[in-house]
Amino acid sequence: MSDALDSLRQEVRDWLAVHAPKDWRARSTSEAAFLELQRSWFTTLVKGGYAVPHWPENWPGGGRSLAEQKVIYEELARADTPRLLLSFMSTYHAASTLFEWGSEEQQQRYIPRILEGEIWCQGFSEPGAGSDLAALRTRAERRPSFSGGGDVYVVNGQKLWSTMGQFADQCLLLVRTSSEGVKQAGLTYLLLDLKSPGVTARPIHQIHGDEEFAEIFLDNVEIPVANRLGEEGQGWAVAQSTLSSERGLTLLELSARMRGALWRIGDLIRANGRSEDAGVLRDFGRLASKVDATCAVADQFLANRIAGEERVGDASIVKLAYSRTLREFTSLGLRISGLDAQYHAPITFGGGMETGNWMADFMNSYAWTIAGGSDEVQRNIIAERLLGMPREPKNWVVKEGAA
Amino acid sequence: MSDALDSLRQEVRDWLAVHAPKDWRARSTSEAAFLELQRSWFTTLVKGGYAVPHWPENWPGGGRSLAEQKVIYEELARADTPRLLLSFMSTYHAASTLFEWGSEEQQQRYIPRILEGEIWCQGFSEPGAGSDLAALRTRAERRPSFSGGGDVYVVNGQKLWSTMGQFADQCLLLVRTSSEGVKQAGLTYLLLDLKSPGVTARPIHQIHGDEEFAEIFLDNVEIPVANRLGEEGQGWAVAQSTLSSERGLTLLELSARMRGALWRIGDLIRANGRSEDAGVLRDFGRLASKVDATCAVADQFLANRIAGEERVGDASIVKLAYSRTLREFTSLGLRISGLDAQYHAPITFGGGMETGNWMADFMNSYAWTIAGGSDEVQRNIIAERLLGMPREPKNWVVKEGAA
Amino acid sequence: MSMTRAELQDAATKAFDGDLTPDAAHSWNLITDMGWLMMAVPEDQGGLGLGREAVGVIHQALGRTLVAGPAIAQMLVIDALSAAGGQDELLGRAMAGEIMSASLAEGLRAVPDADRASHVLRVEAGRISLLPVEGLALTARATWDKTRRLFDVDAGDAVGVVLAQGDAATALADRLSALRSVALAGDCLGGADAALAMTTDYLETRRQFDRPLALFQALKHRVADMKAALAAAQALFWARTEDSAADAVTMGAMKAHAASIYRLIAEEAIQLHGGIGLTMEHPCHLFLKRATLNAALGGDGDQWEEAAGRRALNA
Amino acid sequence: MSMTRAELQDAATKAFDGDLTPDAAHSWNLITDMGWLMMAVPEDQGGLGLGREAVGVIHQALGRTLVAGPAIAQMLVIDALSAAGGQDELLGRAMAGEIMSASLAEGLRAVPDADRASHVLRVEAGRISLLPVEGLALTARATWDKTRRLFDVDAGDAVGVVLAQGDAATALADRLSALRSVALAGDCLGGADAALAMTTDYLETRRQFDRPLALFQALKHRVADMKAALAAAQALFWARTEDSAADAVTMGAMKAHAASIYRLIAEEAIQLHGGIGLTMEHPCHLFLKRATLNAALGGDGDQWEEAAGRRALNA
Repeated sequence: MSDALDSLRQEVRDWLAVHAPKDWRARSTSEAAFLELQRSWFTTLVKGGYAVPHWPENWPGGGRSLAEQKVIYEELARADTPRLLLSFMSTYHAASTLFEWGSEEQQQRYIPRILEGEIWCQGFSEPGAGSDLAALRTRAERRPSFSGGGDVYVVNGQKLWSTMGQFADQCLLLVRTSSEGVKQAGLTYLLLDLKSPGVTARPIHQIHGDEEFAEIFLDNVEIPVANRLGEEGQGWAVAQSTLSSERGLTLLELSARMRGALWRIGDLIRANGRSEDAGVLRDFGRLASKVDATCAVADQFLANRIAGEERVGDASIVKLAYSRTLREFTSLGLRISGLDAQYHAPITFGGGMETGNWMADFMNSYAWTIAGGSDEVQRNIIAERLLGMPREPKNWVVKEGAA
Repeated sequence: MSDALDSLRQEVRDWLAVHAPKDWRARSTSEAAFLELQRSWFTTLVKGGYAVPHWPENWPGGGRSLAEQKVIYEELARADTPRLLLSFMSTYHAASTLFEWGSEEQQQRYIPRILEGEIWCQGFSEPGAGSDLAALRTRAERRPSFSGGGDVYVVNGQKLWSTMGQFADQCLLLVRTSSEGVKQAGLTYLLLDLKSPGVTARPIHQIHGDEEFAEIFLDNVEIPVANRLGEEGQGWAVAQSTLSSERGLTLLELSARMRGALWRIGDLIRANGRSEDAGVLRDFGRLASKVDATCAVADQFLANRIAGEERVGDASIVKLAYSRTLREFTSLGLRISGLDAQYHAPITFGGGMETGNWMADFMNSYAWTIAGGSDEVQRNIIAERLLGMPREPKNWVVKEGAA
Repeated sequence: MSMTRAELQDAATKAFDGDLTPDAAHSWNLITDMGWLMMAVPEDQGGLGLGREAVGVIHQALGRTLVAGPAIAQMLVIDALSAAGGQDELLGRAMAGEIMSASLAEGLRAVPDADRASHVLRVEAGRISLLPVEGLALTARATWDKTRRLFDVDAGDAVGVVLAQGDAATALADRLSALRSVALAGDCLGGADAALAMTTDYLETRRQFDRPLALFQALKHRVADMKAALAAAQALFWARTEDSAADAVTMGAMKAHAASIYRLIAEEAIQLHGGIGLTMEHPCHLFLKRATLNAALGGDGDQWEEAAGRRALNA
Repeated sequence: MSMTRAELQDAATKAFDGDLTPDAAHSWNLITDMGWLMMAVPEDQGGLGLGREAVGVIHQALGRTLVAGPAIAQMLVIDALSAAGGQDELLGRAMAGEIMSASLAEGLRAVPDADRASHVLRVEAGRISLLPVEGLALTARATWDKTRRLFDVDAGDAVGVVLAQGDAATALADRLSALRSVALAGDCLGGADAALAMTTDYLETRRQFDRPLALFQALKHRVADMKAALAAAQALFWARTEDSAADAVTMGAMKAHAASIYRLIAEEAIQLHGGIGLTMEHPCHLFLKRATLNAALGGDGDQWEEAAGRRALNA
């Protein structure tokens, strides 16, 4: 590790010693407290210059190399600071899509407001289009605005799994403007102000009690054509920027946090008098190895990315390794904790994946095996893109008149 | 259980007390000894009237109900008699196919010789057609016999995985007589005398040292048309009889034998000082439950069959349950026995699936997850036939000019 | 009783063939009206004398639609009263539906619907007794599984009606443990069956990439594994319920097996449903929560598998 | 040493890029000619000073083509001589390829190629010594894995050259255990990588039901799981070999992890090859046999996972 990185690490560590919130888990027992914590911690990070190290250097707080970003993330994890859940979509997905596709004017309008705390969410998934994004059906039709100004798109449809959508101000919206030709070619990418008339956001009640996601209903919502990213019909390409805007750092951080939480299972083993149970010790030891391997593969992934050696499919390996290991982690906790875990306890909002509320953690672990590209989709990508196994042609058809 | 079955059970038990071979495992250390044991035990069973209880009642030793057969099998397993491996294809596959498709003359020619010890094998699989039997390529062309008599089929090709093929006298042979139309319609079923010129049978060396299977090479082999079962082009239908000739009793017996062999793992645990290892005890207990469940599902399957309530796919469940459990059984033995299992020890020929030669047993367990319809094929059958999930159309094609 | 089992299964399935999680009070009335509480009680005590197999049928039916209520605990009390003998009056009231509850765990923890019960069963080393609930301290313990209402009961040194003492109490406790395992395992297998059916239905209906999910072989194979595991667990269940010699360890191991299959299927159900399976709007989670609670009640897998392993070692 | 690792990997792969199970004598000459035996020895002792990471590279290469011979044991002897110091003459002979062997298990069991060795390393509580083989009783122990030739050695009370005693012996034994785990784990991951590649090749070539097996999604998903598990195990392997603080338990747990992945992949390779994978004609079984032997050598998973769990508990 270079001297420059070492001194950055020390600088971040010193800063965190002063500014990192303390005892936030204990306070984060309501949604309101969670939101307040998220906002204040983001503001603090912006002031400290650590909120958006991945932005280009012409924006305040940006210009850090991937190696520097990694140091900052590692120190944030080490200090067990709250993860930036509320602003995550804004600083990653919205920002990077705007940097790549936004006009100068669009960038100047939206980017500074992100640092001021404007929250973005993503409107891609739909009830009928989960893993198969190209099948989305939310319609946008262009017509002159009745209220003057330029043309508008009038949007009707429903979006699902919009992370933090109920708290967001703006939405990255993927819509269908044409049903002609291949499905991908009919998509267009819009920026939606969620305060527009006709928008309703409703939280989705998750099985462990959190409401991390929302569904968004769009009823004749008007979006000015000026708020389009890229050209009409270019939405699929723009969406790829959004989807690939964050690769590597989050899983590095989450893996490190999982390793940092192994003590919770150790405590549980002791508290349940299982310290001399050879089977439990072995399961714990095996889990610890898997956690370490997950950290190592996330680290390796990022190193490859820094070195410009990332291959398509590598990210899927990291995601799959993390999601499976998290499942095993929470499963072991659930098992050892026995009947205790079955009694309901209030969740810690935004508390991360390993809170020691074992049944809640266990259920929450499914979010990682399903959301953001399910394990099944990752397996397809690994097999087809990384190992080069043939794809099932999407347009296989049954021969006429055959069985 | 009825009185009649109880008294049959007592009768078989008494007979076995006198006639069952003793100490046969210790003697079965060479192929020659194995063959001798198989032949003498079969002859003894024929004399006792217990060799072919599943045959129709007009044949000696036949006419037993499924419930009676079950009693006989249970007692054979209980007395730990050698399984009838050498004559199995003859008394089940060959006989039942002949009963269903053979002419009176064919039956009178072949059936009595089975009781005299004539050995049959099956010539279905090929190097290019394992699970996909319809793809087989061994060719048979009909022409007049040069040596006089009626027409003959001249057969060229190669057959694989012929159980005990190197010891067999006759072969149930499935060949291609036409390449027109759907693949199944071009198949024809022949009875091949393995002493015919042009036949070479070569044992397949299995990874654990056994040679249970053979490959059979056919070089211009002439088979009289009189030795055809069914019509030309009807081979697929005849083959279905062969494939379904034995369903239920073998897995019932094998499951019972697996349960009967659990003591081997118990002994191993004690011998390795693991009797107080909670993890090992749990793994053993969990295995015992799975073994019991496998016995129960095999039993249930046969009960349904007796009651005429068997559904397509039920047999696949039993096979899958058995193959997975056998794998776990041998895996646990392999694990506990540690380095000891890695030292080579001579196998017991025909000793069954659980001989206590753990590495050999472990490798042999693969035969059950692959042969006789692999686990993957069973899963397809369960999903499609039993649960009614849609089949992938076999003739899906890629649309012209599409990606 | 295979004819009887089929008839009983038919009746039980028809009784609860509607929506999931039917109304608790309505369900309880149905259970008592159908005579299910007297099913396992010998005929000379006013019951139907159908034994543990009938208990299995009933709890599979209750598990299938996630019926709420204290049926498992009630059957334990009824079995204890029946086995103890000489308690015809209490037994009659319990069979008629007066709620008497019992722990589904150790001591007086995890007692279902204790607040609605007239009595609770107390199982201690060397003594089994039935305590009037009045005057006992109840603490509601909300579970993630909202189909169950569990209470911790502090009974102090209350004694109530002593049903068995000494060796008789030990034997009865073993018998009650076995019965509890049968009931919980039945609940598991009924639920697993329903969750599996729900999943295959979903896969056949839902389309992605222009074809039904049910056409994706990777998913089909997983469903086939679920089905095979369930079929084997069901077969084991019926074999055990028919086996009058099966004791607490044997039944406990069977229950652990059933619970592990239930959890496997409930987990796969959620995964195969994708995002919708993670929401409160879809019933997937109800099965998962009941599966994990069932696994923890009545002794968990670690406990029973170790006991079964020890027994197999000494067999 | 990431540049060096890449270079070394390249050279190692090229050296053994031919058929599986190359000739043992030829392989040994290649190993010595390439300087691999001196790779981890400090430069001031005549080595290349490349440490455990280099050991990892070498044994991955040897595992990939299932090379026979005593390389793992030889490196243990060389490391012991190097660490003990003052044995330059013996060390030089060992680095030059004179076979000196060591146990891959406990005591003097499982000593590779002892019949061709001049010395064997003896690791006892409180003493580590190098014994001339002449006069010792050797018992050949044939393994299922024919790529290894193991012997049990009965050394009676022979002492030979004492390399370490007391606390120094304890520390050296720990160091040797860690090194053995690195070498075995490297062998595992090299073999797993080769078995996986062989399997994907087979699936792409072999057709059933009118399409390549590689088009069946259920098989693709299993291959993807193999790949993901292997990638994580490889990453862990390199992280550990770079970590100079990793001791016997840490390396043992890593080795157990690597061995379990090797076995998983070798098992799946056989299953996905179908019948041909069960025959001696196809190399599948070579990987499976080496995988299971590697798992049993150098402490098995049960031992290391329990030790790792105990350590994590006390962390």
